[in-house]
Amino acid sequence: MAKLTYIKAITDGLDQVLQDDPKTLIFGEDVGKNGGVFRTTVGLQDKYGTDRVFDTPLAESGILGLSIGLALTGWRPIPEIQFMGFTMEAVDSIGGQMSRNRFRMSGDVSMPITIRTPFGGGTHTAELHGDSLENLFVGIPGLRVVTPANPYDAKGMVISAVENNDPVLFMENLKLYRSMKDEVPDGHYTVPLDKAKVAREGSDITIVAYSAEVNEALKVADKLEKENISVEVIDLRSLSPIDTETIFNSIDKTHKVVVAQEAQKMAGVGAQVASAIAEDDIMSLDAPIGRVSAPDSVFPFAMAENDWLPNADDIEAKVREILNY
Amino acid sequence: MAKLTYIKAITDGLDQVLQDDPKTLIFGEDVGKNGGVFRTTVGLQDKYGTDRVFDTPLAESGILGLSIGLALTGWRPIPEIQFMGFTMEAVDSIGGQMSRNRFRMSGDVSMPITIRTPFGGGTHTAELHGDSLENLFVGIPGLRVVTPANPYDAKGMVISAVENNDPVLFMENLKLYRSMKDEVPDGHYTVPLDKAKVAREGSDITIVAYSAEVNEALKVADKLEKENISVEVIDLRSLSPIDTETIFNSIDKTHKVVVAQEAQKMAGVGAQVASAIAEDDIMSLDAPIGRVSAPDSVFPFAMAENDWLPNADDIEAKVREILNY
Amino acid sequence: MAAKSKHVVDFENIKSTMSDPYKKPVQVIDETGKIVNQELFDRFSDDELVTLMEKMVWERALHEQTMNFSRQGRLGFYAPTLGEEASEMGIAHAMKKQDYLFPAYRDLPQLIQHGATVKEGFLWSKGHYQCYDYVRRGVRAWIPQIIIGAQYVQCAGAALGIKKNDEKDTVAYVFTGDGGTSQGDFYEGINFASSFQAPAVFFVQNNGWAISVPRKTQTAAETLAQKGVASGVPGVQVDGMDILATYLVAKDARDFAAAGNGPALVETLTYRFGAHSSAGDDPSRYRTKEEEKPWFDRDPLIRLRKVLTDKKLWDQDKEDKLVAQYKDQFKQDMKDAEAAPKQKVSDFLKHTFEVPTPDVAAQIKEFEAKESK
Amino acid sequence: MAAKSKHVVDFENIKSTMSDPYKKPVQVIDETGKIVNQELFDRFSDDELVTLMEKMVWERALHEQTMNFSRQGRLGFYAPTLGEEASEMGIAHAMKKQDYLFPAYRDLPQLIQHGATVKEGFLWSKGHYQCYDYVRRGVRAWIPQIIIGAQYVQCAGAALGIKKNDEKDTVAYVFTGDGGTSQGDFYEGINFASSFQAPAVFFVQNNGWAISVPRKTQTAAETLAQKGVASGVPGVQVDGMDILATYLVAKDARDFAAAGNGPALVETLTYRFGAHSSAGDDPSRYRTKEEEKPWFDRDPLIRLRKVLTDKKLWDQDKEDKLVAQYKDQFKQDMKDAEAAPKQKVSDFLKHTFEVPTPDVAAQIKEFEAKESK
Ligand SMILES: Cc1ncc(C[n+]2csc(CCOP(=O)(O)OP(=O)(O)O)c2C)c(N)n1
Ligand SMILES: Cc1ncc(C[n+]2csc(CCOP(=O)(O)OP(=O)(O)O)c2C)c(N)n1
Ligand SMILES: [Mg+2]
Ligand SMILES: [Mg+2]
Repeated sequence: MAKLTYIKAITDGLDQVLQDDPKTLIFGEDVGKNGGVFRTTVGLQDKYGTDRVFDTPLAESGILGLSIGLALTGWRPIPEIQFMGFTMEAVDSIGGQMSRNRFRMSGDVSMPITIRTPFGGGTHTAELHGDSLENLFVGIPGLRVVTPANPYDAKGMVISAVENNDPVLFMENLKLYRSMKDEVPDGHYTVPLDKAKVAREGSDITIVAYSAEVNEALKVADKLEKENISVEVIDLRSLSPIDTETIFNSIDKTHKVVVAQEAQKMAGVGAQVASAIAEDDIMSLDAPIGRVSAPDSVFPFAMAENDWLPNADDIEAKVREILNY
Repeated sequence: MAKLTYIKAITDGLDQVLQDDPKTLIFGEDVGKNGGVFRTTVGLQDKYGTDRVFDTPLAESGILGLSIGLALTGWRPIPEIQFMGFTMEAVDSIGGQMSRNRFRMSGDVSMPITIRTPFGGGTHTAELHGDSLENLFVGIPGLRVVTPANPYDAKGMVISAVENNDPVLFMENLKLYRSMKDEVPDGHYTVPLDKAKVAREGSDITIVAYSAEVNEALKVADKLEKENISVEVIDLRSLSPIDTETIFNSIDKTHKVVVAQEAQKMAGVGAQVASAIAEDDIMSLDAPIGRVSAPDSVFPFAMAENDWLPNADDIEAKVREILNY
Repeated sequence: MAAKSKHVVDFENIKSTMSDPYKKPVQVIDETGKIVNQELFDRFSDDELVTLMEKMVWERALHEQTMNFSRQGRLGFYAPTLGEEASEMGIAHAMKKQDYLFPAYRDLPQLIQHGATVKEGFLWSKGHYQCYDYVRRGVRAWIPQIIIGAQYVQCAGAALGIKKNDEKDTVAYVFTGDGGTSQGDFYEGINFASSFQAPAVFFVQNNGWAISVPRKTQTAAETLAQKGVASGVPGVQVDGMDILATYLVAKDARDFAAAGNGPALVETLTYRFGAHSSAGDDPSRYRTKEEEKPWFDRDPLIRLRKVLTDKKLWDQDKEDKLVAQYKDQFKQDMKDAEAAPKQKVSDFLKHTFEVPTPDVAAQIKEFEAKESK
Repeated sequence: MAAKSKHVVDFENIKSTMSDPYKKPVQVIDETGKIVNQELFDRFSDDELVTLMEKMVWERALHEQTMNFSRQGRLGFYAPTLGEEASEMGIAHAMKKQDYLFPAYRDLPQLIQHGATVKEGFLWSKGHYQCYDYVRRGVRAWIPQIIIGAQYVQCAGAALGIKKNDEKDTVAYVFTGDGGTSQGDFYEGINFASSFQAPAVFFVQNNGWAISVPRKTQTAAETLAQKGVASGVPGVQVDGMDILATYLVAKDARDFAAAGNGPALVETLTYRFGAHSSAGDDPSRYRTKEEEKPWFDRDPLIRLRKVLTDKKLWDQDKEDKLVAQYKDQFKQDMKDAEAAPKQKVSDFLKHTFEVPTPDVAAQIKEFEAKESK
C-alpha cells in the first residue's frame, strides 16, 4: 500500500499490465521518452523498451486504426489520445470499426483495445482540452466507456480495462490527476468495469454522479450530514453501460434522486440515467428527478470556467430543492 | 400544390433556396452531374451551374472544412454527406469547429451551414448506410439537429435550415424518400426548425417520436381509435434542441407517455426526452415513461433489419402496457 | 524570360514536372495482344499464363452471375467488377496465404481468392452474419470495408503487428479506388506504415470513376502513384488491363515490403466497365460512350486470350466450358447462401459485448421470447 | 546486379531518389552572416532590411515578455516562438491585408502582424472571449487553431471562397508544424485546394519537434516540402532561419497562388529553441544539448544583425532601445488585457444559437440571477 495520486495510480496500473502480458502495447503522441504530456506513462518506455511503448505520428485516426490492425494480429493495444477533444478526429475508428467487430464476427473476434484519454474542466487550459465529450461515445454499442473518480479505482479500473476483451474508452479526469491522493494497493487488483459504487451510504436522497462530480457530491453529503440529512452518493464509474441496479436499489431506499454531471445538460449521460429511472423505477420516486450540469453553451473560455462548471454549491442547492419538494 | 414524394419535396426546397439566395452553394460527393446517389439534387447543377452545385473530392472532413472556409468568406454552404455513417469522418468539423464559432465570436460570426445527410433503416443496404447516428450530434451546443417526417415538413424545413444562421444537421430518412407522398405547396414556405408538431391530437396517451417512427405511431393511433383509445402523436422534428413545451402540454392532458425512436435505446434522443419529462413534468404522469427503441446491438446485417427495427406493433404493445399500468 | 528569372522558386516548373517519374505505366502486352516486353513475358510459364487467364475468366463469370442474381433480387449491395479482372486477379495472384488482406467493397474476388468462399461473398452482399466466417476459420483477411479509408489505417496496424510478431515473408495488402485516395485515412495509413517501415503494400485501383465523380476531380496530381511521395513510399503505375504487368509489379511491391524495406504503393490503371453498384447507378448519366469505347477495347481478357490462343494454350470452347462450370458452381453457392439459417436478434445481442450487460441481457430475453413465438 | 535486374520496378531506387528535388533549401545569408546569394540579397532595400530586423526583434521581445508574464502567472496556455522569428516574420511580411490567415496556436506573432492586437493575443492565452474581437473588426484572420489539421481544410474553403468571390490578388494563408503534417486533414486540405486550383498557400514550420516527438518519427519522407506532390502542389524548402530567403520564397508562393496557378507549399527549416508550451514541457527530457547547439548557432537574429551591422544599418544600442520600447508596450497591453470585463456565463449562453432556444433562455435567466448577486 502506498499513498498515490490519481495519475500515479494509473501509471502503476499500466506498469502492471505491461508486466503481466507481453502482448500489451502503449503508444500515442509523446507517450514514449517524454512519458506523456502529463507523465502518465513516465518510465514505462525505459522499463519495457521502445517495442512496447512508443510514439506515433501525430494523427488520431491513424493511432486508433493502428490499434485495430494490431489487435487483429494478436496484440493488446493501449493507445493514448492526448486530450479527449482530439477523439473527434477518430470517431469512425471507435464507432464505425472497433466496437463492431465482435458483432460482425459473431463473438469470435475480440478487440481488446483500451483507449486512454484525459478530459474534464477546471484546469484553465486551452480550448478543446477540457471538454467532457462522453456523449459522443456512450451511445455506441459494443464500446465500454468508463471513468474512475479516485486513485484506487483508477488503478483497478485501468487494469480491468486492459484485461477486458471489449474495446474500452478510459476517461481520465485532468483535474483529479494531481489533486487527489489515496491509499492504493501494490501489485495486481481489479475494479469491475460495469458496477457503480456506493461512494457513501445515506437514506434521505441519492446523488448519482461520476468522475470529479463525485467528489463535489461527497462534499455536499458531508455538509448536509451536519443538518442530519443523510445523502447517498453513487459513483457511476461506467458511463456505458450504466449499472441501473445499483441506482434503483438506492432510490428504492431514498425515493429522491439528483443526477449530477460536469458536462452540459444536453449531453447524454445524466439524461440516460434519468430516463432509466423514469422508465423502470419511477414509482419509487416521490419528487421529480433533479438534474445538475453545466449549462448548454460551448465549454467556455478558460477565465470563465469556474463560473460555468457545476460544483458542490449547485448540487447542494438542487438537493435541497428536491428534498423540499 | 402538387403531390410530391419526400425526396422530391427536398429537391424542391433546395431549388427554392438556390433561386432565392445567390450565395447558397450545394456540394459533396456525386451531387453535381449525377444529382446525388438518391437524386436529391437532380437537375440543380443544370439549372444553377457548376459554380453553385459541384462535386468535391471524396473526403468528408474536407467537405465540412470547406464549408467552414466558405461560410467565413461569405457563402451559405449546403454540403451533403452521402450517408450519415460517413459523418463519423468529420466530427471535429461539426463539433469542434462550426458549432463553436458564434460562441467564439460573441455572436457576431454566423456559420449558416446546412449539412444534409440520409439516415435510417429499413432499406436493406450495406453496413453503416442505415444507422441512426443522431446521438453523436444532439449533445453538441450550437448545432441544430432536425429531421422531417413527411414531404410537407421536408420542404419547409430544408428551406428554414438553409435560411437559418446556425449550423444545422438536416437528417433525411432513407426509407421515406420514395415511400411517402404528400401535398406540398409550390414556392417558398417555411416550417419552424425548433417546434415539435402535434401530428395527431388525442387525449388518452401521448406518443413522442420522430422521423419514420412518427408514421408507425400514427398507424397505432389509427388502430387504437377503433377501440376508442385516443392517442396523441407528437413529431419532434427538432432533435436538438427539443421542444419540451409541446411535449409537456400534451402530457398535462394525457398523463401518459411513450417515447419511440428507431435508434438503439442507449442512443440519446429518447432518453433526453424522458429525462426532461422526469425533471420538469413528472408529477403530471400517472404511469412510468414507456420507451420503444431498437435493442442495444450494432445496427444489424441487412437480412435481420426487419426484426430489429421497432415498428408499429412494438409501439402498440408498449402503449397498451402503459395504458394498463 | 526576364519576368521568369525574377522568381526565386520556379513553382510552375516544379508543378509541371513533379509527376514525370510516375507516368510510365509498366506494360507487358498491349491492347492488341502484342507482347511489348518480351523479357518480362518470358518470365511466365505456359501453366502460369493459363492460370492467370482462368482466374480472369472466373472473375468475369462471377461478375456475370452476380449481375444475374441481382436482377433476380437474390443479392443485396454488390459492386460489379467487369473490366477490372486483370487488376484484381493480377494482384491477388501475388498474395501469399500468410498475408493479411484488407479489401474494400469491390474486392470480393480477391477476398475469395485468399480463402473466403463464394457463399460468404453472397452472404456479405445479402447481409447475413455468416459472411465473416472466413475470419473465424483463420483466413487472414478482414471485412470488405465500407468506410473508405478505414482499411488503410487498419492495414498499417496489421503491418506493424506482423513486424512486431517477427513474421517473415508476410505483408499486409490493402485496396482502395481512385476516389478513396482523397481520404485523410488513406494518407494517414500510408504515412504510419512508412514511419514504422512496416510491410504493407498499398493498392489503388484507379478505375477512372468514384461513382459519378471523375478521377480528375479527386486530385490535381497527375498520377495516384505519386501519392506515396508524401510519406516517402515508392509508388508506380501499371497497366491494370494487363494482368501480366499487374502481377509482376504487385509481386515486386510485395517482395520489396516483405524484405523489410517499408511499404510500397501501386496504382493500377483500369476501368469500371459498368455501373458503380447494383443499387441503381447509371453511368450514362455522367459519362459518354466516347469515353467508354477505348476502355472497352482494352478489355483485359481480350488481350490475354489473344496471346494464349496464338500460343495454342487456349480456345473458345475451353473458355465456354469453364464459364459454364463456374456458373454452375456459383448457382450452388447461392443455394447454399439461401439456405443459411435465419438470423436472430437475440444472437446479435449476445455479441455486443463479450459478456452481455444487464440491459442487453434483458433485451436478449425479450427477443428470445418473441423469436420462439 | 544480376539479382537487381530481376526487378520489374526498382522500388529501392524510386525510394532513395524521390526526395532529391526537394532537398535544396533556398538560402540568402548563411549562419555566419555571409551573403551566399548576392543577386537575391540585392533585391532588398536598406529600409526593408531594417524593417525585417525590427519585426524579428519585436517577435523576440514579445517572446521574452510573454515568458515573463507566464512565470508571473499572468498568462494561460502560450506557445513560445524563440528561434522561429525568421520563419514567422518572413512569411508574415509577404502577407497582404486582404489575405485570409489561418493561424495555429504558435502563430500569434503572424496574427498580430496581420491586424490582431497584442492585447487580444494575451486574452487568447488567458481564455477571454474578447480575444477574437479582431474577427469582428474585419481583420481577415481566423482563430489560432487548437485542433491540428482543422485549419488546413478550412483554409481550402476560404481559398475556394476567394476564388468564387473573384477577389483579385488575394490568397488564404495557413500554418502548421512538422507534426501537423501527419494529420489526415493536412492532406485533405491541400488536396481540396489543389483540386479546385484555389489560391491557398500552405506553410509548414518544421521546427524539428512535435512536443517530444522528433521530425523523423512523423514520416519517412525526407522533406515535408514533397508532401505537396501527393496533390499536385509544388513545394519547396527554405532556410527558415534566414528571413530574407523565407520572405522571398513566401512571396513567390503567394504570387504563384494569387496568379491563379493553384496552391503552393513551403517548408521552413527552423527550430524551437525552448519548450513546446508554457504548460510544463521540458525539452531536456527528450533532446540533447548536442542537438540544440548547432541550431542555437543558426539564430535568425544573429545573422541578420551581423549583415545589418556591417552595413551600418543597425547597432546594439538601437536594438536595446527598441526592445525596451516594445516591452513597455507589451506591459501596457497586458494591463489592458487584465482590465477586460469579467466574462458572464449568461453572455456565452446568448451566443450558443442566433436566437436562444427555450432551454437556453431558461439557463440565461438562471445565470443572470446568480450573476446579479
Ligand atoms: C467514408 C466514405 N465516404 C463515402 C462513401 C460512399 N461511396 C461508396 S463508393 C464511393 C466511390 C468510391 O470510388 P473509388 O474509391 O474510386 O472506388 P470504386 O468504387 O471506383 O472502386 C463512394 C463515394 C463511403 N463508402 N465511405
Ligand atoms: C488534433 C490534435 N492532436 C493533438 C494535439 C496536441 N498537440 C498540440 S501541439 C502538438 C505538437 C505539434 O507539433 P508541430 O505540428 O510540429 O507544431 P509545433 O508545436 O512544433 O509548432 C500536439 C501533439 C492537438 N492540439 N490537436
Ligand atoms: Mg474508382
Ligand atoms: Mg514542430
